[in-house]
Amino acid sequence: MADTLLDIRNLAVQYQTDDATIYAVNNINLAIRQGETIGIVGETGAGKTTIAKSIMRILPNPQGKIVSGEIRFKDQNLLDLPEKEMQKVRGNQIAMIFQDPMTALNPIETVGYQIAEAIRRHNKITQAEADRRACDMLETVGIPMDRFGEYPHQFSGGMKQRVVIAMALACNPELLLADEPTTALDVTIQAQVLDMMRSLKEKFKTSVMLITHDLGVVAEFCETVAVTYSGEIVERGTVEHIFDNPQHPYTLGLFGSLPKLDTKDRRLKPIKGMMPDPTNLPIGCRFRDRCPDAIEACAAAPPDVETEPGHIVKCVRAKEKGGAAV
Amino acid sequence: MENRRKKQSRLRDIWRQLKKSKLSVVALIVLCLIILVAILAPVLAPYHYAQQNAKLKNAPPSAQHLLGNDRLGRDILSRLIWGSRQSLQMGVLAVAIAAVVGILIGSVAGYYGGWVDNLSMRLLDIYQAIPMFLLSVSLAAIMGPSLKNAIIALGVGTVPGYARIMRASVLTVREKEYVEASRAINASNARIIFKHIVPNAIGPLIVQITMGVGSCILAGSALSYIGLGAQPPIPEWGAMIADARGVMRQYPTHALYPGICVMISVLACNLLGDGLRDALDPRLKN
Amino acid sequence: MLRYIIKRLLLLIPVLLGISLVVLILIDFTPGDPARMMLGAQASQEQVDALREELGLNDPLPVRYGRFLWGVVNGDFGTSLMTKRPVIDEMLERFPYTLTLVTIGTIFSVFLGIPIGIYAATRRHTWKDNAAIFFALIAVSMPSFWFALLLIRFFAVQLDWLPYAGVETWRGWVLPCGAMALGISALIARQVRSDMLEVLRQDYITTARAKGLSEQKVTYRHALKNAMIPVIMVIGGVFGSSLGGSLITEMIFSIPGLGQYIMTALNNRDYPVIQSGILIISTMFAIIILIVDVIFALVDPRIRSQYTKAKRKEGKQHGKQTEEAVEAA
Amino acid sequence: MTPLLEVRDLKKYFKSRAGLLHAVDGVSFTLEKGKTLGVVGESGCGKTTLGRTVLHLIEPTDGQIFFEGKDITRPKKRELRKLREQMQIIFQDPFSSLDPRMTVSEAIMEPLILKGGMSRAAMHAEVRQLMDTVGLATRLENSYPHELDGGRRQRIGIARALALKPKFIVCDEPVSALDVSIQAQVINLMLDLQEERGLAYMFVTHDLSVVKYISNDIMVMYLGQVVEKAPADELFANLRHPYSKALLSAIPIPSIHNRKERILLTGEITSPINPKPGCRFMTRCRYAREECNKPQKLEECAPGHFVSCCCYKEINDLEEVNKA
Repeated sequence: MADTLLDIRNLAVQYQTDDATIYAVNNINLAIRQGETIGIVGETGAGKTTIAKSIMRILPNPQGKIVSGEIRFKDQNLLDLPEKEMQKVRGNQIAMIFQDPMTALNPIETVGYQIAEAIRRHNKITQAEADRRACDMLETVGIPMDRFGEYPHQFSGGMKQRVVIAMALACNPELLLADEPTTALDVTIQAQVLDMMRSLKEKFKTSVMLITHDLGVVAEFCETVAVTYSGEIVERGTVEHIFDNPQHPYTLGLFGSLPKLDTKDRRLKPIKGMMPDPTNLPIGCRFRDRCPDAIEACAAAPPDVETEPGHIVKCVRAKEKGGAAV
Repeated sequence: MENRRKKQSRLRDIWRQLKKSKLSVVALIVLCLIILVAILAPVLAPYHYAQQNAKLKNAPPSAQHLLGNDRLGRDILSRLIWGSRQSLQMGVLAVAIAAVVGILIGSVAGYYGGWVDNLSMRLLDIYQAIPMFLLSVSLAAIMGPSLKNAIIALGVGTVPGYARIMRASVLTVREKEYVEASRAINASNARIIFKHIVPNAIGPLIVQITMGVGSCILAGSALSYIGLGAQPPIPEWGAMIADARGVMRQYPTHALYPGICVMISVLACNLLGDGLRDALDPRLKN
Repeated sequence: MLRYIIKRLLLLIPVLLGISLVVLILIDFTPGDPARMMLGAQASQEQVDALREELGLNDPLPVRYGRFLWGVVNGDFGTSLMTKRPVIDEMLERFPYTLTLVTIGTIFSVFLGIPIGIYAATRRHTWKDNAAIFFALIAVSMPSFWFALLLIRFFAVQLDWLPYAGVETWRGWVLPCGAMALGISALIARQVRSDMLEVLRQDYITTARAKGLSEQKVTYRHALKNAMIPVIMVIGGVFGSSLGGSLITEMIFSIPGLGQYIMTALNNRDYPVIQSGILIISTMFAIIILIVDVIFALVDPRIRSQYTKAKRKEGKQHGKQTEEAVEAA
Repeated sequence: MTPLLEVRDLKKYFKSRAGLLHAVDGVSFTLEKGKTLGVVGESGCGKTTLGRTVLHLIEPTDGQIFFEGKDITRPKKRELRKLREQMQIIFQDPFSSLDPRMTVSEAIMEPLILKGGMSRAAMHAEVRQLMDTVGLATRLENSYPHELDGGRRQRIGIARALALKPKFIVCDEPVSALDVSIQAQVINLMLDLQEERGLAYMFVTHDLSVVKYISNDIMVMYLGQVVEKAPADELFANLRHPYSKALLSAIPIPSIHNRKERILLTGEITSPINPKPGCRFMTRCRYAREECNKPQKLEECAPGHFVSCCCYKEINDLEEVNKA
């Protein structure tokens, strides 16, 4: 596809600990189009953050390792780039927002410096010019620019996350990786930040990969969705596909587990059991043990089935409903 | 029965982490050997530490005297072996004094907070305003030179460090919800402190204690070197170095061996301390 | 900031009062009679009693404490029983020696220890790191007096390059400062390494990397600056405690410094010297710690802002509803 | 009938460097046996402090607490002991709420040991029973918390709270640290337990959608005060207070249809230190006006529905007009 911005192929990432190997991401394929906003949904340990860190190539060294696959950004495999070239991509063409704004800022530098630093790194401009643009960025994220010279501890959590966002968008990146950007914030603040991110995304025409565990955030923010489970993408499609016609039993289970504001039911329908141990993944479908519809065939690796155009489900039983393997 | 199983599993956990570092294991073995040597000194040492031989003054190493003899003709190897007792005592007993007092002060101050905490911290301020080594030297000198007094002086001099670490640790643990949970099920203050807080807070202190043994051996040898530790003819490594000062020019090895002994024991403590720190630090586990 | 310094200086007063009281009490329990020590064993009991009366040793503790304090306030730190000279004069004579020794030793250690620490931390888990850190550990574990003796044996006796005692020329300083620096530099290197590793684990380092900063910039601008904060504390502490701990080095190299002075006094039960000496060294120690804390506060904005709150509050009124959230709660 | 728990005008102030922090400021409510009171609010609203104060884990500054009609505001030591067998707490963080050095069975047994009067065998049997009740396999009894996942740890916390057979449990964000699929399991467990044992819950959370599921009555808090209080259905049907409205509208809905209009609040929570006497939400409220500077009172706007806003009627009318 011509307008594909990022294309992840067969990515597999492992963490090596003293005792075991953690299979964090297992052969995932994922493409992001120019201007697209994709939500990566999944629970703790599903490998969401690892995907983002792999794209940025900032996996913890030496434990984290990309064992196979390609990450093509505008037809350039990022995994082949020398570190020096990769530094020019980071923060410039691809930027990232982190989960915890409390710890994501250097406590002993002013927020202005930290934003200007990113700008100067990727643009040949004077310090004064960089400072001016950093001030603009602060205003853009709704922080008065007279707070340029203040330190992170003088800001509240929501404000800090705005600073982090300003920093990420400072060089007008083409792709923004947002790793649970609002999870650590209160609901009303979360609404503010999401709202701001939405308008900035439109203003800067940035593609966004939003990583979250909150289906509500995805519904409000994203155009396409990928549901992850045990380091795999089990279902992907547009928000309409996922929210109106979820196919994978895990996705269905997630919706069943959610407390809803508009039903009278006093019982939830949780998924039984727990996610498998990432150091010891079962063969075949990884959701098999928890799946209410598991059959014999699930003991083999499940195929990707396209149930409707653009809606891909990693489940052997999706075929029964008329899907075609891809 | 059940308790034993639990303790074992806790220890096994630490051991599993610890043994990943080969150096720590070596250090542990070395320490055990030194302790063994100290215990078995009368059996292991070929001669008595005070046994002089006028014919063998400053004699070079020989089959009978593997490391030679000192300026009074005493067997150096035997003195080194006997000396391990004094050095180890300094390290272990001084730390025991300091740690017990420090843990007590630290946990009470940390748990109760308020004026108790304030008062004890101000007292520690006074305490710590005197440089530690100066304090130990002064105490030892004032009380009079002897091994016992040196141990007390070292112990008293190092209390504040333990108290502060314990307090900081207790303050962290105190905020944990399980402490609140046990208050909600009617646990008494004493039970909360001794059953929940102290065992969980003591982790950082184990490291400090291990390394503290090393630094007390080091400081103890310094005290002995200036004549404030074990008194002759009882051998102590620091005192042996002092004793060999006069013949340094002709027989440098007389001072070399005890120094190496000190270094190896302290090094072993420090290595083990480093290893324990890594083993106890949950952040390094993943 | 000035208010902070003044506050800290005022807080120092009770600490110093406490020290002098503790020292006085300790001396009180000391076996051995200073008067007897001064007069020698041949003196009669009457002579000793007379001297005790003259020195005021028979007065109750509070009286002696009061007298001592009154003297200190008036700049009188007492007179040495041995030399009959004012303690303060003798201390001032000796202080430059100790200060030189400790300062040069510490500066040397800083320039040696910090680069080694950084080197090791940035090459974590490689053989270079292991080697650097193992040597540092050996250096920390060595008795410094023993190392000093080895230095003398090698450089002064064997090679005859440097004098083995005395500091009349600059060459005399080389060995004592070197002996001092060994342990301290290793200590600093270890501290720098562990603090660097701690900082490199922090989220904001990942943020800095994600900005596309070079590894250089991440290490020196972001990590090192943060890691230096605790390191400064350690350097200050080491420097201060060396003032009292340099006595063995002074003895070995025959440097007429404070440590030796106090050691002699301890041996002779020269109690005015002990009392004032410990007080003066502790005061200097405390002042050094205070200086370190001030540096600390200047480097770390989190602490600095605690003492410049007044200004911030005004600014806050203008900023529209950007008040800090209830992090305190 | 006397309610199980009644709290009148409860206050808890903390001293802080900057002044007096009004963590809980004049909260009143009643809770019947076997019912659930949901307490909702954002961080810093005092909901956690409220729960702790009711249980006497923190001593109240002022106000009264009645349990089964008895005044327990300032209990004697022995009374407190008895009381705590009736009132328990489940914590938010399943990682820090269990002593890492205690096995599962030890953690659950601790309250039984402290209560005394049981043989060791009886206690063991009781622990097994409890583990079974909360859905923990007995083979886990000698495991340590760090070997277990968040959901199981939370079950241990629940079992420990149940051990003394309390009538009332404060649940302090018991599911917020858990993943949704596990969260649902735990919520269902808590609902079952309530039914079987007639427990009363005070369910403290920031998540309005969870609280709707489990609560009979809901209390919305803002900066230490109750801004709105009503039966759950009534509250969601007729929100009155501008803050509650904003809070509800801020929750992202996991559905792409029936988009609601979002009320975006400007600014962030102000400080609860030395607050002004007027409405505390004023600085962020788009309807703020002169009268809001006066102290606010809880007012009954519909049967059982209380709101603390001097101009809720006008706001309601205004919104009706806007809609039309």
